[in-house]
Amino acid sequence: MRAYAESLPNVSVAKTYTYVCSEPGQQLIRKDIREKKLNRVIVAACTPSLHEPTFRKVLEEEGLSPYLFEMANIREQNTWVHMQTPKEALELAKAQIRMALARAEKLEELHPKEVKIGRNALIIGGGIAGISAALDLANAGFNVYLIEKSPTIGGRMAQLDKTFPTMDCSSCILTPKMVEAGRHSNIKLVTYAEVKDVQGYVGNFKVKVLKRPRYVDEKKCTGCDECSKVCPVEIPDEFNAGLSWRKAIYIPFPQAVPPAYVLDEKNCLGLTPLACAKCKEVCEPEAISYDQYPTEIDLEVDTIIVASGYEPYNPIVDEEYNYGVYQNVLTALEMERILNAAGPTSGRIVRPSDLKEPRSVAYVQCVGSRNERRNVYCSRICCMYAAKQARQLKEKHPGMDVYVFYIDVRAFGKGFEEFYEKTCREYGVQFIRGRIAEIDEDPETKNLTVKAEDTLLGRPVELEADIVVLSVGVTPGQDTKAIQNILKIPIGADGFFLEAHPKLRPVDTTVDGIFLCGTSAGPKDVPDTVSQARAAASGATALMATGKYIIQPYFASVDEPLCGGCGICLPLCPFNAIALEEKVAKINEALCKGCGVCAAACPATAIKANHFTDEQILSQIESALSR
Amino acid sequence: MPEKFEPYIFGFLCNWCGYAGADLAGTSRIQYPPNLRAIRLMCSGRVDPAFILTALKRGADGVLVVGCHPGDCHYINGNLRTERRVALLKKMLSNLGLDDRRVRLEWISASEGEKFAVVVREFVEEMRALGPNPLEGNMNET
Amino acid sequence: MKLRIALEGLGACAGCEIAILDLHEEILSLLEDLEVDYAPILMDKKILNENVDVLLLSGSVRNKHDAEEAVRLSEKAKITIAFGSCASFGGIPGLANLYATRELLERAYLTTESTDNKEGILPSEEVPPIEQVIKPLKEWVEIDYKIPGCPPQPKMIKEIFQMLLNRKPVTLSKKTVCDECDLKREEKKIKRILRWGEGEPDGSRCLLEQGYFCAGPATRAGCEAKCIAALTPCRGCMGPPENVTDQGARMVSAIASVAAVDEKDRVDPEELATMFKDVVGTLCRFSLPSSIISRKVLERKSK
Amino acid sequence: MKHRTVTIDPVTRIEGRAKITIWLDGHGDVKDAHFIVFDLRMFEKFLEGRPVEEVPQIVTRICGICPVSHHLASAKACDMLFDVEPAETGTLIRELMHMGQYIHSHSLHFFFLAGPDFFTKGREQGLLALMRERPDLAKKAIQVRKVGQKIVEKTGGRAIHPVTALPGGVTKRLSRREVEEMAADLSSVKKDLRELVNACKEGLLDRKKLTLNLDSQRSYYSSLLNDGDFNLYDGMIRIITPEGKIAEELSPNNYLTQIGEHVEPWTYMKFPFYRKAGWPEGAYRVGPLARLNVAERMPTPEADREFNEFRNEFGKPAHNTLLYNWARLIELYYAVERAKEIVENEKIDANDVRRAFKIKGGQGIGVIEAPRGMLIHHYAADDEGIIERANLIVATTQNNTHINRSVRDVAKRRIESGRIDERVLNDIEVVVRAYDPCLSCSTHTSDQTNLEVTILNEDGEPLKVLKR
Repeated sequence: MRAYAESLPNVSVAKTYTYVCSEPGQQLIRKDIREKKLNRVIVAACTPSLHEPTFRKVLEEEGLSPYLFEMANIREQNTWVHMQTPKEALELAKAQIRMALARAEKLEELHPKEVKIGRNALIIGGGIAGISAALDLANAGFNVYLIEKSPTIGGRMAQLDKTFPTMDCSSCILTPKMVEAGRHSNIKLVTYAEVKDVQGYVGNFKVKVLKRPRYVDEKKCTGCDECSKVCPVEIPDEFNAGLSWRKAIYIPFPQAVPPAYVLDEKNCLGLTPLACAKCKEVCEPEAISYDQYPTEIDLEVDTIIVASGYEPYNPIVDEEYNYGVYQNVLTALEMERILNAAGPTSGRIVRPSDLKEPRSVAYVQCVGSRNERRNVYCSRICCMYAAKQARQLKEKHPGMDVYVFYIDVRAFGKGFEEFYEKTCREYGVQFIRGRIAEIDEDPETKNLTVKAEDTLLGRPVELEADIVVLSVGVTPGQDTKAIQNILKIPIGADGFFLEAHPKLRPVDTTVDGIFLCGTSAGPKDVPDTVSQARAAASGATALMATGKYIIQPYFASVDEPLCGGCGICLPLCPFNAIALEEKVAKINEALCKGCGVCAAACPATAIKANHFTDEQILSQIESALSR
Repeated sequence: MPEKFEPYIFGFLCNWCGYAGADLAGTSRIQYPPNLRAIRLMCSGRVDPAFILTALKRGADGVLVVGCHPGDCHYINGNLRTERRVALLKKMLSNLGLDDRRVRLEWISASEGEKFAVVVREFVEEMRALGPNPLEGNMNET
Repeated sequence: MKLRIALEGLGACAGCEIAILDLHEEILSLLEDLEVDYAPILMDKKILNENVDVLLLSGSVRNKHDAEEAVRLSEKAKITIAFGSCASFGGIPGLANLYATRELLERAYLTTESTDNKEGILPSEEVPPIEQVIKPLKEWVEIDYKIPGCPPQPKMIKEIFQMLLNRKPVTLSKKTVCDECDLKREEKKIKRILRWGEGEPDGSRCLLEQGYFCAGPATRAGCEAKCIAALTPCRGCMGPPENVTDQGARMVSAIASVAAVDEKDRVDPEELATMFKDVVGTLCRFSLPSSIISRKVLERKSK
Repeated sequence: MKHRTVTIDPVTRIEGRAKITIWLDGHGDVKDAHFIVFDLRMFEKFLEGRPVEEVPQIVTRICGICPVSHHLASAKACDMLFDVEPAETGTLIRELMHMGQYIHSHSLHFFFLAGPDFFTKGREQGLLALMRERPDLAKKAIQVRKVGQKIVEKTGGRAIHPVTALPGGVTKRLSRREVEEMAADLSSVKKDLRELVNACKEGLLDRKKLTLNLDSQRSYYSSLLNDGDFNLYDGMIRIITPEGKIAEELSPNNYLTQIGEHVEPWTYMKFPFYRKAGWPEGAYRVGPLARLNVAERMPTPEADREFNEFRNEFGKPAHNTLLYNWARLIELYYAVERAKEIVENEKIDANDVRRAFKIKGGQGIGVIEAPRGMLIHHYAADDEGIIERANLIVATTQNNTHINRSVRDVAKRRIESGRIDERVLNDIEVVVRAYDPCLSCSTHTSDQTNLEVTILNEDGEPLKVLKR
């Protein structure tokens, strides 16, 4: 083998060594590079995925480009798999060395590229995920722009009454975080605003944010509520899941951050021309101004964290539940608001049809989840929130009958199983395994009859309930598609953003410098959301902390005089690294990951896949099949 | 009678799945015939039909392209691009009078060492049955 | 001293020579600096027995006579130019490579419906024997430049003559037809390949994006994208761009790569292949003889 | 048969794309002569497997001089195959394209190639001679041809190998501006044409004796005809006897019933004939002379005037081969006049350029009058619209028999008892050129044949080789 290798043209020295990856083995290479003035090194040994980095380092330290190194994998892909055919294995090994040499001859001097990266992060979404990530980054000394679509941060968690399995009050733990985020000197909060466009790449994102007019000066507003009192418009209150009313000028909830009112332009009687203007008349601090317009804010950021949240499943499409038809069929979020002391009923449990206290409540699990027709995935939170709400109902009214119809109970988290067990055993909530067939309403009493099959006992069940609560699942946020188009990050089959790798890079996206967290990436509960948010913050920190960012030189490049600007390559790039400028494709090196799909497709061969060039590959093919 | 015909197979393996699967076959000591000469590319999406044609022209009796399973591509969908290229190329090869079984696309993940060995074994047998590549420059011709 | 040139067409259609004539009155001024030593189309032949500066050879080598003629003439020229796509890449006559010589001759002289040939005569006396395979001219003689086009456009011809007159190397645009095409490009995502003439194309948008196969992306610039301007997709007559060996393979790669792969409108690979009714005849129409696999091969029976 | 055994390597010792071999008998008189065409490209075969709608663009490459004829004959065959009536304006554009080609092709032949035989003096002939001796005429000739090519480019997308015709019409409509440009060009060319034609006619008449005496072939003639009217784009096939009587009038779709092709082993060009008369008696001629012999009148005024003058002068049918040149001039008039009529048609820039078609199987036959004569394209396709069989009968092929006969007859006149008159080469060339044999169409390559004449003795040994 050694003699064969040495006999090949351009080979100035060939040596054998038992463990060439060991320190003495590396020394051997160093010595030859220095003494024999080598400009290419080939190691025929194990798979490059083990020691390619080791040997590259040797070259680099000897002043050669680390990419002038090539390995012939004669172990994993030869001797270990061709043990019975030593003669043929030897021939193959020779071919592998020829191929490595053919490639090495064509290798080009490449150097990793360094780009500068600053200290600014953009976070899209001001729920618990966005807030947690923002605080971590801000505390680490980075500048954060926290963009929230609604008038206040807080997100879905602000609507929750208590959180499982600890039963702590949701707003009690959330509000301090909101306030902290609102006050932090490193966090610039931009509410009532949306990201409209993002261009560029890690270390150089150019962001356009559209801020909608609030018509109320956040700094001047004292929250006195005088404006709201005089406002003649009443519309369903989103915060209370539509169970109460709010005015056109309002504050979403008392703990809102920023703690300022907002004029809901869509529902106001009219600003142009001014139709009512009562609120302005009563505003003592003169915080209200009708002359506000949407403003565009340009930001330059280095990293982006997506925390755009989720949308509760809307069961109106499922006929069997008659949600929206029968008044006493509620969603779990509506029940959450009813349970809340600051909610529409001030925590008194009543049913919507007659505002009477229910004697029995039935929960229907997996609404919109684990269903071929809707969403196949498990929404992960419904089992536990149903158990939690059931327990809350029992706490308030121990005599109430509470049933939960389930497929199976998934109590996988820390303390979940214990919580579920206790809810059954100590609180007497009845869990019935079975999917419901239909819900009927008595038109007079508005009482409901739930028909189901108990699949454990194998017999039909029919029971009366004053309220049926649908445990609705988690679905992708309304803005997911829009954000995908802006950030060019992929969405999975379930409609949520896709992580770069489900296990090893769970908060990265395929675009460098853009991270995911919370329910924008899939259903999860508060603790998981927060840990993921902090993981995303850590990912962004790791990028920004050193002030520089290394790009592998595998990126593709365009030989411009050859490019006709056909645009074939553009849609192929999964990272949107290619753009057409003046009928010439331009590749953004920082976005390119070096897969080479564009080079293979370029009909003019104008695109070169560095380190995997046509020349290199073709010479490998030629040498493989020649003797 | 000439000696038993041993087909040459040229392989294009993607770094993340095919190549890793081949390595796993190695570490698991799963044996397969020594007729494959393979190179590593970052993604099966780098496989240019011209490479496959060149390998055939230079005498490869079969060409094996290995990528990640759909949905697992390290680069999202490079494998799907190549899937379509290979399908169209196969039609072109048939038009040109070559048996399109000479080009084979397989999805083999990094954990499928066994599958890698099986695929190579099967492909070599198939090509053995098919006989030498009839193109000029076939190295198996005397 | 005037530049002395010679023109000769081998097996071809004479379109390349007509293309020179299509310089119209500009020929007159060209002739002030240029002496046509030998050009059957323009003038009665003199025997080319002296050296000329430039020989423009068009057409393909279909028979032994063409081959010898190419060799004989190029020996007398300082610069030999493969003029037009037949000489450069094989051209449309190269599609004959999809058939065996016997099949070609039998169709032409025996089985065509109007042919009356009970004796089964195939021309074989006094005529030069046919070459089995069409190859580009460079396989026969050493070529200094390839001038693509079926035929080369007069504007390009004029530029080439200017370069030759200035004793400069002949250089052409290395870009593709897309560079010269004015249709607007939106997104290349192909859901289906339409036959030419199916449906009503939008005359302002890239034809490929509308599902009409257009070889422009893998075809060298220089034709001014005239076909596309006449609302007809490119069929690749300018041959492959400078660095491309196999125009058909490039087009296979490009088209297949932009076939839709999103969840919603995914083009099945097999379906994609069936959308093309004639892969080689469409994608390699002008360049089969210079493609990697340049002719039809027959699988041998296994021994 | 002895001469056939003589091996003369036909390749190394000749210069041209075709060669002529003359056999002498024991007395040194001409026994036979062959006009041997070397090249072949076999489109008939490799059209198989191509989608029907692609064929009009492929067959243009049969000929770079008359690509429009192939393009349109093919498109007509495709119309029939896909059962689609071409759009009205589309048909006008096609015919206009065809007239553009006639202007180019006929002026190329007459002013650049054949004509100078008659009105230049030098030994060197062709365009260069015309430029030297009559630069004024040369410039005008170039202008006339340019106008033709410009029309082809506007209607066909490109001047050479146009692309716009497809089943059901053409792809591109004409803009008003394009129509006006063409109208202006055609008006200006009419004046130039008159001047050129007069000069040519003088030349022709000057050498009237030569013109009429050099060669005469009593033959059948065949061309398209529309109710007795001369027509280049469409019509019925009429075949007339050497006496000028109508032998046959048939729909192009029935061409196979009356047209057969004979094969000889010594040339790649076939020999079509009129079946009822049989081979070789039924060999017929096509092209300008045939069209004028077959036609009863010309439908445009100036052409008709010229036509009547021609007929009065030479009778019907006119058999003198050199009158092909004269006939070509008359057709040039027609092409300019007809083109003008079309551009003045108010529908020429309408939107109605193409009709939708459905892909299907079937047969399609398209026949058109190419500049050099009748051109037949015939395809059969499968249900997916893929060509299964193609048959092409091109213009010059149909003159093959008579080109051979003309060569033989001229040779007989110039070679007697072993005495070879050196003028034989010149005369053969003049007569062959009259046919304007487009050998690229009929298998071959360049428009201009370069002749080498090999004269063999009775033992088949080369006696003399004449070249130019």
